[in-house]
Amino acid sequence: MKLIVAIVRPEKLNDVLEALFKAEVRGLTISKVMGHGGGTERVETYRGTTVKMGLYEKVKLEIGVSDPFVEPTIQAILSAARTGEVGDGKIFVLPVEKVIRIRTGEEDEAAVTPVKPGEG
Amino acid sequence: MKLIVAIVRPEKLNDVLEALFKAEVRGLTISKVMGHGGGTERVETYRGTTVKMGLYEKVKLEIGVSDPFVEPTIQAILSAARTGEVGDGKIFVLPVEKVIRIRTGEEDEAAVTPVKPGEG
Amino acid sequence: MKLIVAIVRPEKLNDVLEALFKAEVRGLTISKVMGHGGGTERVETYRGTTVKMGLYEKVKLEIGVSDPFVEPTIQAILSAARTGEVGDGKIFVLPVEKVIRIRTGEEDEAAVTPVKPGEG
Amino acid sequence: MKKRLLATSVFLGLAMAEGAVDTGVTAWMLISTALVLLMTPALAFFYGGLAGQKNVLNTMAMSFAALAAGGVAWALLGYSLAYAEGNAFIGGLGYAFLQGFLEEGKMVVSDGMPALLDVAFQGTFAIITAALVSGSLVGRMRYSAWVIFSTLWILFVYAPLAHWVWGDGLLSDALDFAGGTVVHINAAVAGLVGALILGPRKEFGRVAFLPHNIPFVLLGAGLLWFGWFGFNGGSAYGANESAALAFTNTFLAPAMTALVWIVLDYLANGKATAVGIATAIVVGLVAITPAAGYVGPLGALWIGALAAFPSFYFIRVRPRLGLDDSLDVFGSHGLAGITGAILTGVFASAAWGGTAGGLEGNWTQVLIQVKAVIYAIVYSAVGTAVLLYLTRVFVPLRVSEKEERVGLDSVLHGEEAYPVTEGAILVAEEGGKR
Amino acid sequence: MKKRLLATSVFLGLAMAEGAVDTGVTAWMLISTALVLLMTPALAFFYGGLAGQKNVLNTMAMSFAALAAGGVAWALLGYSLAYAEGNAFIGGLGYAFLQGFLEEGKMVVSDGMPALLDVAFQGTFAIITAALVSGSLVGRMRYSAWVIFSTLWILFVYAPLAHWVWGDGLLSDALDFAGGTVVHINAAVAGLVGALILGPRKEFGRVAFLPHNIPFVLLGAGLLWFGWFGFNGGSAYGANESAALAFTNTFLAPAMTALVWIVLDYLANGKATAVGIATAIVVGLVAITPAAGYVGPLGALWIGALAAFPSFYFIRVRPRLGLDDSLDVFGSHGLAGITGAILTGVFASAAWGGTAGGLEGNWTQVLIQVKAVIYAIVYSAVGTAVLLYLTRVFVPLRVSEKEERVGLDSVLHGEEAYPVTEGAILVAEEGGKR
Amino acid sequence: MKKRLLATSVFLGLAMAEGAVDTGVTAWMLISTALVLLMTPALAFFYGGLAGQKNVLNTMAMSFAALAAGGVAWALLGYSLAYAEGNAFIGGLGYAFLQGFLEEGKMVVSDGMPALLDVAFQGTFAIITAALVSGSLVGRMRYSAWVIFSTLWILFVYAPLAHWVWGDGLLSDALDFAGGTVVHINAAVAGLVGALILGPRKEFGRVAFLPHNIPFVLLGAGLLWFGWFGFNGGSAYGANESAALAFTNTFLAPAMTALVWIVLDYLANGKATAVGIATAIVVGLVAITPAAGYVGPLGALWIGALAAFPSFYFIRVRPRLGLDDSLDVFGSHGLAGITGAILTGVFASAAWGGTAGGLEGNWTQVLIQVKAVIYAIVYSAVGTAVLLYLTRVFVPLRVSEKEERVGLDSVLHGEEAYPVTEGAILVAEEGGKR
Ligand SMILES: Nc1ncnc2c1ncn2[C@@H]1O[C@H](COP(=O)(O)OP(=O)(O)O)[C@@H](O)[C@H]1O
Ligand SMILES: Nc1ncnc2c1ncn2[C@@H]1O[C@H](COP(=O)(O)OP(=O)(O)O)[C@@H](O)[C@H]1O
Ligand SMILES: Nc1ncnc2c1ncn2[C@@H]1O[C@H](COP(=O)(O)OP(=O)(O)O)[C@@H](O)[C@H]1O
Repeated sequence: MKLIVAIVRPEKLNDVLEALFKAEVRGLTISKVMGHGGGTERVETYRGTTVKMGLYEKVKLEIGVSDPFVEPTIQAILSAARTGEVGDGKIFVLPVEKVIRIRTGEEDEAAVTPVKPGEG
Repeated sequence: MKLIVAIVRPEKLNDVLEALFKAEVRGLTISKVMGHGGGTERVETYRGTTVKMGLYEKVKLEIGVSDPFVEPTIQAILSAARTGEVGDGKIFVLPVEKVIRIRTGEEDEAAVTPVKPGEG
Repeated sequence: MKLIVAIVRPEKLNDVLEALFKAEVRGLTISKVMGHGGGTERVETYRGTTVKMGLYEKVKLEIGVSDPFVEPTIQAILSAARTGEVGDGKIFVLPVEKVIRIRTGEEDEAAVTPVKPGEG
Repeated sequence: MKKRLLATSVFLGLAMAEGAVDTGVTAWMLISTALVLLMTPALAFFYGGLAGQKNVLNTMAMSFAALAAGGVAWALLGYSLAYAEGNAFIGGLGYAFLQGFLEEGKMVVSDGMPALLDVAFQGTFAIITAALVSGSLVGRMRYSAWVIFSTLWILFVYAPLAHWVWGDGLLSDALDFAGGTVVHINAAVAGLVGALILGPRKEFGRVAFLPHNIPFVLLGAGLLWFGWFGFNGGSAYGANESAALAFTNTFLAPAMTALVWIVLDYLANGKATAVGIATAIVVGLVAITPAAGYVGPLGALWIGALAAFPSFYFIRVRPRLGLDDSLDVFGSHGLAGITGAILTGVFASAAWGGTAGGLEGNWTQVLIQVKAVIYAIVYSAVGTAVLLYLTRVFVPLRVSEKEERVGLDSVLHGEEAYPVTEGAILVAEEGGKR
Repeated sequence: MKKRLLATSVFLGLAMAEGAVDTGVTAWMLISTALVLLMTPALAFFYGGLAGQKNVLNTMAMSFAALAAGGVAWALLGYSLAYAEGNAFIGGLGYAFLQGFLEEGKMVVSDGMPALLDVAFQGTFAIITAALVSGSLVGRMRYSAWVIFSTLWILFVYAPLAHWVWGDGLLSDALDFAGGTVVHINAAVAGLVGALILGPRKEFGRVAFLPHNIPFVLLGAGLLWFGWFGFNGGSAYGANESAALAFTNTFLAPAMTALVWIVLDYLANGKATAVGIATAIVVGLVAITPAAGYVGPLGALWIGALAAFPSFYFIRVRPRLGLDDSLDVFGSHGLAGITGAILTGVFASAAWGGTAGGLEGNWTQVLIQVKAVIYAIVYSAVGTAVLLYLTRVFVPLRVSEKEERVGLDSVLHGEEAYPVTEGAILVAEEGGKR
Repeated sequence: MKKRLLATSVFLGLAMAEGAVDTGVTAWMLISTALVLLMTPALAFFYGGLAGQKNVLNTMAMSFAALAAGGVAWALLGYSLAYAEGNAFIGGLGYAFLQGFLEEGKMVVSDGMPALLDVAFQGTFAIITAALVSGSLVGRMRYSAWVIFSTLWILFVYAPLAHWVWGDGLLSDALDFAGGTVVHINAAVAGLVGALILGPRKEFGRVAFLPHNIPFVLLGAGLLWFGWFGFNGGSAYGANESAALAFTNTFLAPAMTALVWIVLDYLANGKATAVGIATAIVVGLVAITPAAGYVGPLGALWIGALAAFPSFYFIRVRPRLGLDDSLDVFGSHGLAGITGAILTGVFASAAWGGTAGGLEGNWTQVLIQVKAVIYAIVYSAVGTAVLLYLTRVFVPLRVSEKEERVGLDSVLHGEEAYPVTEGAILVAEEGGKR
């Protein structure tokens, strides 16, 4: 089991979701984050206060996958999130010791296998 | 040391916090996230624009615990966060190499042992 | 490769960013989180509804670094984020199996080495 | 035509010819009408700010429904039921379908202003009254049920009560300058009854329902105060001494209520809350409404001060009574309305407003006020209950527990107040170019 | 001076002496002017709420630019081009640079009010019209281009058209009480042409553009309605029967439109949307604008009801036509303006408003209305295109694709609507004390 | 009674009988009062939007405190100190406790309107002036200290200064149509002195204080402009030529200031900021305030244009001067007030406003204006300092450094502007049903 953490551009999120869907990755969690990297800074001015904004809006995806899904997931993200310009983001693969589905208590592989619809 | 990452329903957060409190787990960090899983999609319409919203609001808890606390923490979350309907969320247990309490520089076990009150 | 996850006070973020910059750590991702720890609770009253707020605003930094950078990064955070009062936060060091730079597909060390400016 | 109209002109000793427009009076009544109309969007913000994140639009849309369906129903029928010649209980159909405002090919003028304008002026009162009721019901009511119920309620609860008090009906001896009884007590009782019939939100008492945006609450309060100058000042039906008195009292009373509330809040919590200040402004405005043109300015300050107490303490304990009057309509509008109605009888001043009150020796007026309050409470309670049960025949009143949890904005309106674009996938329809 | 002014006084049979101020009329025109001015910030909120998170300030600043540059240009030249004596196509320079409002050391009074006030009153119309246009262009236009274009547009598209209809120009037989043609059709056509010339946003059709704050949309709609009472009511140029009629119709029509829209929304989506209600209010207000003082109150209800249909259905399909009229100016203001203009000819009533319409046998009026609509569309389309191409000579009209993606608030204004303080690093400047 | 009142009627050559209400005048003064009252909630939004996320409610509640305590204090005592017969320095107690507005059992009418209304009209000026001061102090002042200080300030700084200028006091030869000196210079100097006495926020100069919601700033600016028409237009005390002139100038000047500001912003930053446009509108409104009824419309445009410069450049450098005038009250209201006061002496026109200014040869007027400015600055500075030190005897003026860091909404009001429901745990109280 791995946890794949990907930082991508917000405007690429929908493409990434679509690519993951095609790769049959269903479960994932996303959050709004701000990223700092090799990019330039924006300057903003509010009355006499001038500030440098070194942070850009990004979206973080966290995807728990069983080992055979790691490569396809990475490939899906890479293909959908890339623009080629600085700021495209990073993918981290973290080891996971255990995954549990809260609804059923199922563990590991079983916990990340999709189920029939309902409210998610 | 482990980092327990749990995705739960926002409306269950208070119950989870209470259960963790009873399990004597004090330190934790939460964030608002959006989750995609086996659930159905909502349709929203803004004038002529119709969109499918496949994401639901969830809350993520991150809890650094020493090994003896792993099981009680998981049990507390499982018991408090379960509704039995699709969308209850997941728990991930990640290995941690080191924990440091910034205030004191204490490491590992000492870093996650609660202290006397003050502003937190 | 490690992922350093640090929870710090929002008002210390700029100092932390500056310290990391001096330590030549460039890439990082931050998010707004709420933390619960050893601190006291706030009471708020909205008409007849009185609530205890046990959560304080914090900022989470996630920094993927190659091994030689782990110690300098931790030291930079510790020195910049400490106030000595309860609530200063924690640092977690997590093992990482792989890091990929989305823009180029570079992996691991290469993926976290800074590049020439552009939009980030 | 309306008692209020006649009363005012007689009081001022005017013998204004039917048929001559007074441009000053007309100007004031025009702008007053616009001011009162603005109160309903203002209320939408006051209520919407107090609502939780998932019910913001539903809460606001309830007020806007009153502007739509309620406004049309009022014009076509409600105005007539309130103000056309009828009996002591209800008006006739003389103005139904907007008839009766043209005579000999010219617009009827009455007491210095075109009579048609009164349909709009009074309509804005009917609308805000219905919108007020919604504050007790938010978070669980089905929108279709609300649209139907609120429209019926304007026709069969509001209009008759307006007739009783202002239309030469059975409470025409009560003093109610701008609607303390007709508007505020009426709305609050309806809200209370509605809250009881609907029952509390499923998570009431277990989960904290917090306001989602307190600046909106303050915006609502500020705009309500602004609009209320038309509500009370316009109820003088003239740009005269009575209007100036009503206006000045509408300036003084809420200032005093807010001051007292700040002190009570400090004493109780050690802190003056912003929601408290906004609430106090509304409470003071409600309390001065029946009294505005009848009491002197010192009387207004007293009424403002005294009205703070019942509302302040009731709102504090209300949630612990197990009563889910979601946004405290009864605590604000009901109690302040009752306090104001009774104190109008106490502080009314012959020199300022034409009628002596208790302090000037005429304690009977207080009894008349109490009677009117009781009649209004009973009528409003019964009428509201009947109409809610009637509505239930056609549509369920409440959403399901799960829908409550998901939030009414999404479930009933298919929208979110602050839409999230992350993960929003455009739906392509056939023939659509993407 | 203005036809509208003359027409009104003649209709009322008044023979008001030049030189005598009527305080009631003046009071009403003062407040009406303030109300119409408020409509532009209100529109900024209506549009700003509909805009995405990254273009909020730019969207709002476009409206505020009309208040700044547009207001000044109007006062110095536009008013004169519209209302000074000239020919059938354009006014003269008699009022240019604010000359002509003093005579023998006293302020000129005309029809009961100081003539200077008309510059401000009419100015607020010019401003809101230009601001309306921006709704079609947001999300891609360069701010400097907008400031230049909108100022020219007020002078050379709006002012001549106002002259044609209200300034004794070539459309002076058309009925346009408060600006259905001059304001709404004109703005909507300009927006449409602008959207076509600029082309769609780069991500149009691929990404969902969602409103960022729907309460702001409702606030905008509420304040627009409030201001519109001055827009329509003030266009009577008196505090009289005509004003009361225009006012009451402005109350009735949008209520009816909103009610019909709620029903249409239910039928189409199973849900009444809040954005829909806000849109409907604007649509109803637009539709009643040309008719306000010419039709009776039942006519107003009919116009309100009928106007819902074209706008409702067009707005639903618009995005699928590949037309990036970003905030549906054409769907709301264009179609409702056309519907209203034509129905004014149908429902005009001699008894209520002085002119008979089709239903009273005078079908010619409908033809006159259609003619005016066509002239306005053609003039506005051509004029707008010319001015946009002219502006392009000096500055590019659009931002780059990357700037669009980053967001115009940041790129064009160096600000964010809701600034993020995390990571904002104060820039020390030399000599600055930190 | 008030100099302003008398002056106006004399100028217009009216000999209005005491005792006769003019409905047009009364209508205009009623609505003007409502408009000025709205300015304080509007200011709460202007300031609240500029405040940081943790001090929003505190910032707004400071303005609302002026509406509560300030309004009551004004009615009971302040009005009398300003306008009752007294000496050159302060008014008497003739109107204290709202006495003196009834005579022979009837409401006193003066210059066409009920005299009581003037308490409310002038009260709204006192309130907004106190509220303006708060902008310099936000982010560190204890709320109880503010409530006490601002109330005393209205009584002992504002009221005397109003008396000097408008109450036949020692500056009665200065031209100050609607309060450039009494309101804006006064408030700005008080703010400056207050900021110096309190000292800067602890993190000032180290942390970037950014606005939290710029749409709120624009909403505030829009509503302020709207309300200002009552502020300036109502100060004519009539619905006449003077009101129309003041009104039109209030339309023209801020438009011009905003236009110039956009250009200056472009030149300085390459970008026109939205905060800048909002600021410019306020600056233009302030600058035209003393001049509104005294200068012609071209003069108003000049004043609007010229006023942009000092404010624009001062606000740019202010943070680097180490001066924590948190929301730039001095830069906006102080400098524009001074500029406006002096330019009133320059541009005053006998034909338009009754008094010749420098350009018409009467340069003495400029000296009179300068004298009034200096007197006002000195009195305001000294009075403010005295009252702040007096307040400090009873309560500390500032919160602690830690409280500043946590945020004043939470510390002083026990609330958050946008409450977070995550982790909010309902507190059960005894006897409470959960
Ligand atoms: N070492 C890192 N640790 C965590 N997040 C990072 C790291 N480096 C980059 N990121 C995230 O990825 C985003 C893009 O990185 P950046 O260096 O700007 O561009 P690129 O990856 O194209 O070289 C950043 O905004 C940040 O959110
Ligand atoms: N593989 C996964 N990786 C990360 N988060 C997941 C994953 N699967 C589910 N989640 C999170 O858990 C939530 C609930 O999951 P879902 O599959 O909808 O329901 P259930 O766990 O009850 O089957 C999702 O909304 C998402 O936030
Ligand atoms: N065990 C933990 N797991 C995750 N986050 C924690 C943990 N303990 C503390 N935190 C985070 O660190 C913050 C500060 O911790 P706290 O215990 O209040 O103070 P301190 O570290 O100074 O003793 C908390 O608000 C929370 O966000």
